[in-house]
Amino acid sequence: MIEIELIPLIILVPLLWASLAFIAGPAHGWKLALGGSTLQLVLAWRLAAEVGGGADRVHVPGGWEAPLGIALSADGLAAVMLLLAQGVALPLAFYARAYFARHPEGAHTFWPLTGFLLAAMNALFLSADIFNLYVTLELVGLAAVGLVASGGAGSVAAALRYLLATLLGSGSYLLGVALLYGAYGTVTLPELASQVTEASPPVAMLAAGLMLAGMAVKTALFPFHFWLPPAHGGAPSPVSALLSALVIKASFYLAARLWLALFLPLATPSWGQVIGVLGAAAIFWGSFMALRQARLKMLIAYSTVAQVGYLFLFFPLATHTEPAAAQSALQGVTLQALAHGLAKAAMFAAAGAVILSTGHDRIMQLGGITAHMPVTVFTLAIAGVSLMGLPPSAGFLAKWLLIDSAIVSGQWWWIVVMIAGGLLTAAYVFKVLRHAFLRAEQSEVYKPLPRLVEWPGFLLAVASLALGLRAAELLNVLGTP
Amino acid sequence: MTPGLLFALTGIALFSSGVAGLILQTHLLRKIIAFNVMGSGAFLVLVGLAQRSGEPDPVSQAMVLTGIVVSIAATALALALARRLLNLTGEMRFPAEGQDD
Amino acid sequence: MTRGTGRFRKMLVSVGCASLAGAAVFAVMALPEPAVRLAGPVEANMDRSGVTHPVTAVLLNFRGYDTLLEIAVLLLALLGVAAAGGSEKIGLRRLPSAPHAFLQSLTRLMAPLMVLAAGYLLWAGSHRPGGAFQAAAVLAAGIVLLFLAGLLPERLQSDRLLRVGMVAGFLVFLAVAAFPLAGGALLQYPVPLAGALILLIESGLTISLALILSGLFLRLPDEFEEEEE
Amino acid sequence: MTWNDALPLLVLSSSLLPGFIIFNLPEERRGMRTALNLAGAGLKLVFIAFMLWGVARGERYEFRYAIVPGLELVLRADALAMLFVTLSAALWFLTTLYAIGYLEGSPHRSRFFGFFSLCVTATVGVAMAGNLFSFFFFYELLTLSTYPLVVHRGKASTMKAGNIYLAYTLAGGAVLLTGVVWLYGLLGRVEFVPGGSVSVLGPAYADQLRLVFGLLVAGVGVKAALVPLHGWLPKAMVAPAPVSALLHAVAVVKAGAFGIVRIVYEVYGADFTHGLGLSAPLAVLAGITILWGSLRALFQDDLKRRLAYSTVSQVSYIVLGVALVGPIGTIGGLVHLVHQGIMKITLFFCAGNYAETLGIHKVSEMNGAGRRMPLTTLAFSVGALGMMSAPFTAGYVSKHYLTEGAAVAGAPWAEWVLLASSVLNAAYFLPILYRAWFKRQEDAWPEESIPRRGWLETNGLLLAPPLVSAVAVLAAGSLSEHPWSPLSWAKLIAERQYVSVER
Repeated sequence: MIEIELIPLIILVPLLWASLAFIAGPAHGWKLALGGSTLQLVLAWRLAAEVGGGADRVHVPGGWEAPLGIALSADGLAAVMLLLAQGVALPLAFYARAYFARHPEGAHTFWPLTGFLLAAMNALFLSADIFNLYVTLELVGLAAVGLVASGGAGSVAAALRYLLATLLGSGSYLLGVALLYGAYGTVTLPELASQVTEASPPVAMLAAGLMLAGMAVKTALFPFHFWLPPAHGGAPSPVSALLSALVIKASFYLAARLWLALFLPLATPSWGQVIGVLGAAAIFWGSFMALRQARLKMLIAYSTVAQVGYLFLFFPLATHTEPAAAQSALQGVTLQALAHGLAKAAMFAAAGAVILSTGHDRIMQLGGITAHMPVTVFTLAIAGVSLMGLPPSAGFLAKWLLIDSAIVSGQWWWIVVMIAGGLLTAAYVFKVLRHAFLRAEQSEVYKPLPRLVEWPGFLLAVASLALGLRAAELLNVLGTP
Repeated sequence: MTPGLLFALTGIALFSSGVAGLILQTHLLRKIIAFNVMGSGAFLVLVGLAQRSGEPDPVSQAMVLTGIVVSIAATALALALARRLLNLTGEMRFPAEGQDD
Repeated sequence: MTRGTGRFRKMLVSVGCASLAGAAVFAVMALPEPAVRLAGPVEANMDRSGVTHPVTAVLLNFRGYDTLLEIAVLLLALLGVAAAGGSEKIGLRRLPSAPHAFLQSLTRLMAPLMVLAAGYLLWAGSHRPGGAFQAAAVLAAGIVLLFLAGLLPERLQSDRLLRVGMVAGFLVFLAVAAFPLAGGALLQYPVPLAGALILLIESGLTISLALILSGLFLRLPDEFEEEEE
Repeated sequence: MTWNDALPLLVLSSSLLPGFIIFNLPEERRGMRTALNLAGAGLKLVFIAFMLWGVARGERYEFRYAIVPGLELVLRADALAMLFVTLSAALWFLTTLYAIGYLEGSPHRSRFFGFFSLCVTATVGVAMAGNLFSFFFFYELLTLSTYPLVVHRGKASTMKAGNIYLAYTLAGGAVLLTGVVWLYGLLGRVEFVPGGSVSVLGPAYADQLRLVFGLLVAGVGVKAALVPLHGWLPKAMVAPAPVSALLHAVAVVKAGAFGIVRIVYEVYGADFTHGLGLSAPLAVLAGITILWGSLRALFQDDLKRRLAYSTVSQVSYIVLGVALVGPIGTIGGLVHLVHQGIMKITLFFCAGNYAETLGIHKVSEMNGAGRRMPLTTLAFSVGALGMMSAPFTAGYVSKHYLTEGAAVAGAPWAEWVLLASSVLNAAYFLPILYRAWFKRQEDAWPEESIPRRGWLETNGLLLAPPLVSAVAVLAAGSLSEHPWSPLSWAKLIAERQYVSVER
């Protein structure tokens, strides 16, 4: 068969269906979305197979080799993230179709915005050019803000706050790019990687700080999380799912990539520790706030703040530690990103189902929900297991690998953080689940829902579970840092 | 001190004052302007630093052009949201709640 | 937030930004000459770029992929504005007040000139500063002017037509970017056709960008709209 | 995959699959649900009988599956596993019968039996886990699948108890996880092998290993209800009787005790544990738990709570047996794993019968219960006498070997502890028997809900299980020398443990 270029296609396909969906309008947009995301999943799958099978893949737009041109490259990490993005997007497309059929607010711009969002994230995962990465960052940011804004009058303030935060982040990143370009005359990652060394001028250090800080803001790392809960908690549920599952992962991915590919020579272990402390603070503060929430979607949003903290434990665990520790850290964090992506999408989908059925998401009034929407309850339960990091789930595997990394690198304090964080997670997950066992108050009315509202979320939750039982291939694709 | 370097230094000044404004200003229009100041600062550093030796650098100029378009887009969206907020709350600033956490 | 913490926050942020500036100045002053210079490679490849102006060459050929995404950013902004507006239609808003006769006659005079200017800028882009974006900006200004003067033809306000117009340029760009994939890489124009293809892209973009930019202005939700909701 | 690889998996799925189907059954499909439950339980027994026969002949049944390189799920039917698997499968069958009768017409039965099956699946998994990772895997699964059973009634009080249960078990699991990962970090893989595998690490690691041992034992000690980690157990009494029976006789506390057995014998190795100076503290801890549990039981008026504290005490017999180095102590501990199970489940079945039939929840309400429910009370008496380790009961055998073991291990204090505990057991069980048999009933029963029909003093499904298990208690006591008795099986295991150590 003919060799097709997977890398550009996985970016072009969503761009195409997004623009067509813009013309077609909401009535037909979903068909394009379903077709498009199915095709993307296939492409991502094949790309992962190729990367897992052998060397990284590179594509050079215009045939202009870097540093003159822009290079696109897919390594293991990129391939896995692409897989996650498409894998979450497809079930959510089905879900969104069913959701907006019941609850049209925000439907009229959802499909094109989602298409551009996916294109932007795929482009981000694949880009090896720090200025092109800036453009993709802005694409992701604007698409996400647009999606939040589609939540209607209630979420305008949240959207604007989110927009300003994300612009601050990308602005800081851009200054970093400007400094690096000024210092080295190129914006190509491999080129820069070969030139950034311990002996680099102070500019490099400053650029590193600016770019990482920018990513921290965009990923809502404590204390830059202020914008996340209102944005994720207030948006329409399909949007919340996309944002919590994928968008924050994009900026985290970039932070990790820059760290591994570029700034590791500059970084001292103490840098890693500082970032790790912020991550720990995020875990505790996010969980604590989640426990205090009365509304399901806000609880889930704060849970995202906490889970982001786990991702950033990657930095202390992978900065100048033994190769084995760094390896476990990379594998653990990647699995954590996947587990959280799938589980969190499932939870927001379930929350949306609850809202469609009861018209509210007040946790205290979910008594007897099991009798009416068992699938949704199981979705929340299974996703919860993955968040808590209990077997059998991808979350458990992730936690295992992270703890292993902490032990191998002799940083026991992060174990304490992870263990305590897991227990806090259990506390807020069961704060919701206990209502599944409470006696029903007759006052609550549950409208019956079409299957497509409940099952996509369930599927995602099960996926986060199944990944905990079979991750060998995935880690093989991921390879070594 | 070449003109390019001068541009870069000006850009740094603009950027940091823009950041301060973006965070500290409460009036939304001022926040948005501050964002543009910040952006222009970054662009100045980008072109200035790259051309500090005097000879022109088309790549950095092209990148700045792209950046300008992006920031125009962002500004438009920000203005639209701010305007909508004004219509909803009658105020050109964020509602108090949500500020605390 | 209480006054005290407010002042503390102000001080913290100001100090932070000041020290950032300080650090940046220090770092920049201590900067050695860069190892790579891209001006050289750009010069070397101009003849294969299809245009004679280096910046245009970078924008639409060497780093054309950036520009492709940049157009998507503009479309996104428009979508975001529409989403924020909360209304189904992409169509234009109503005129606040009856236009002044002088404005109308002036516009009748200006509009053709602006189209002409746009055309020139578009063509000039290939060998000197200019190009699609600048041309589109002028056209957009023209459209806004026409609108304010109440002279914008009804046809231009049909929702479907506007949507198509706004995306057309991007779709052309996508097509041109995608078709080389058959044999080579994304956006890899055959050298002899490069000039023509770039002109094609730029012309498409000029129209769409003009519509998008004017749309961004004309779609800004205004006080009249909320009453409808 | 050969037949021998598949068998452990089949044992697991014989309760897992019915569980999944039952979840999706509508409430009213009672017949279907019952059929699935019994079919699953019966099939499991058949598989296990087959494996017992094979293991005795020295067959190996092992299923391996690598989640990621280096992390394997291993299900292995070794002699020790079979001891626990057989116990749980047999008692699951009885409890299923009992539960069907007990939950007659109560709501959410599909949910209950669904999680019930999951819970047993997890228990069997814990029993057959072939390495530490698999053990932890199923150990946590057990926590998750038992919570819904504990809070099944869904009242405010139950929810509170459920939270306490979770707090204890999840925290325990977290501590256990740390220890497990640590050990994997040191050894690469931690298979369960007779004689243990950590001894390969040189003396340089002694301190780390002591710390890890502490983490592991603290982790499983929560479920084994070692003082001071026992707080959840009496609280969990809010659960329906079949759950209490299963939790306290088989699933949860046994998983904890069994974990200690595995860790001491097959991770660290009895002698190595002793060498690290860890057995003595463990024995002392067990001794304290034995006495403390019995003492607290003495002052409980609530019948189920008294039984719960008795469990706290009795389960530590097993731990004590394990901690007393030497084959005899080991035999005592292992055989008590089974004996305590059948005795305690009998008692809980009976307690459930009193509550369901006459509404009796307190010891003080039991006057004359023996006349109204002679068969139940007979079974109860057998169980109670067993706990007091009276002759011809299972309890006597365990106590005999434990005391022997203590003597051999040169721990006379342990003998005193056991003696004292027997006295205390008598002190809190005999009054119950006295009230039930000899005192006259003063006033009406608190709530008589099941009328007497001929000799049938209560619902047949409630009556049969305790009688069967009571007979088992007597059989295990009087036929202890029979080749298939738990005792013989325990001897077999003990041999393998210590033979391999000498090698």
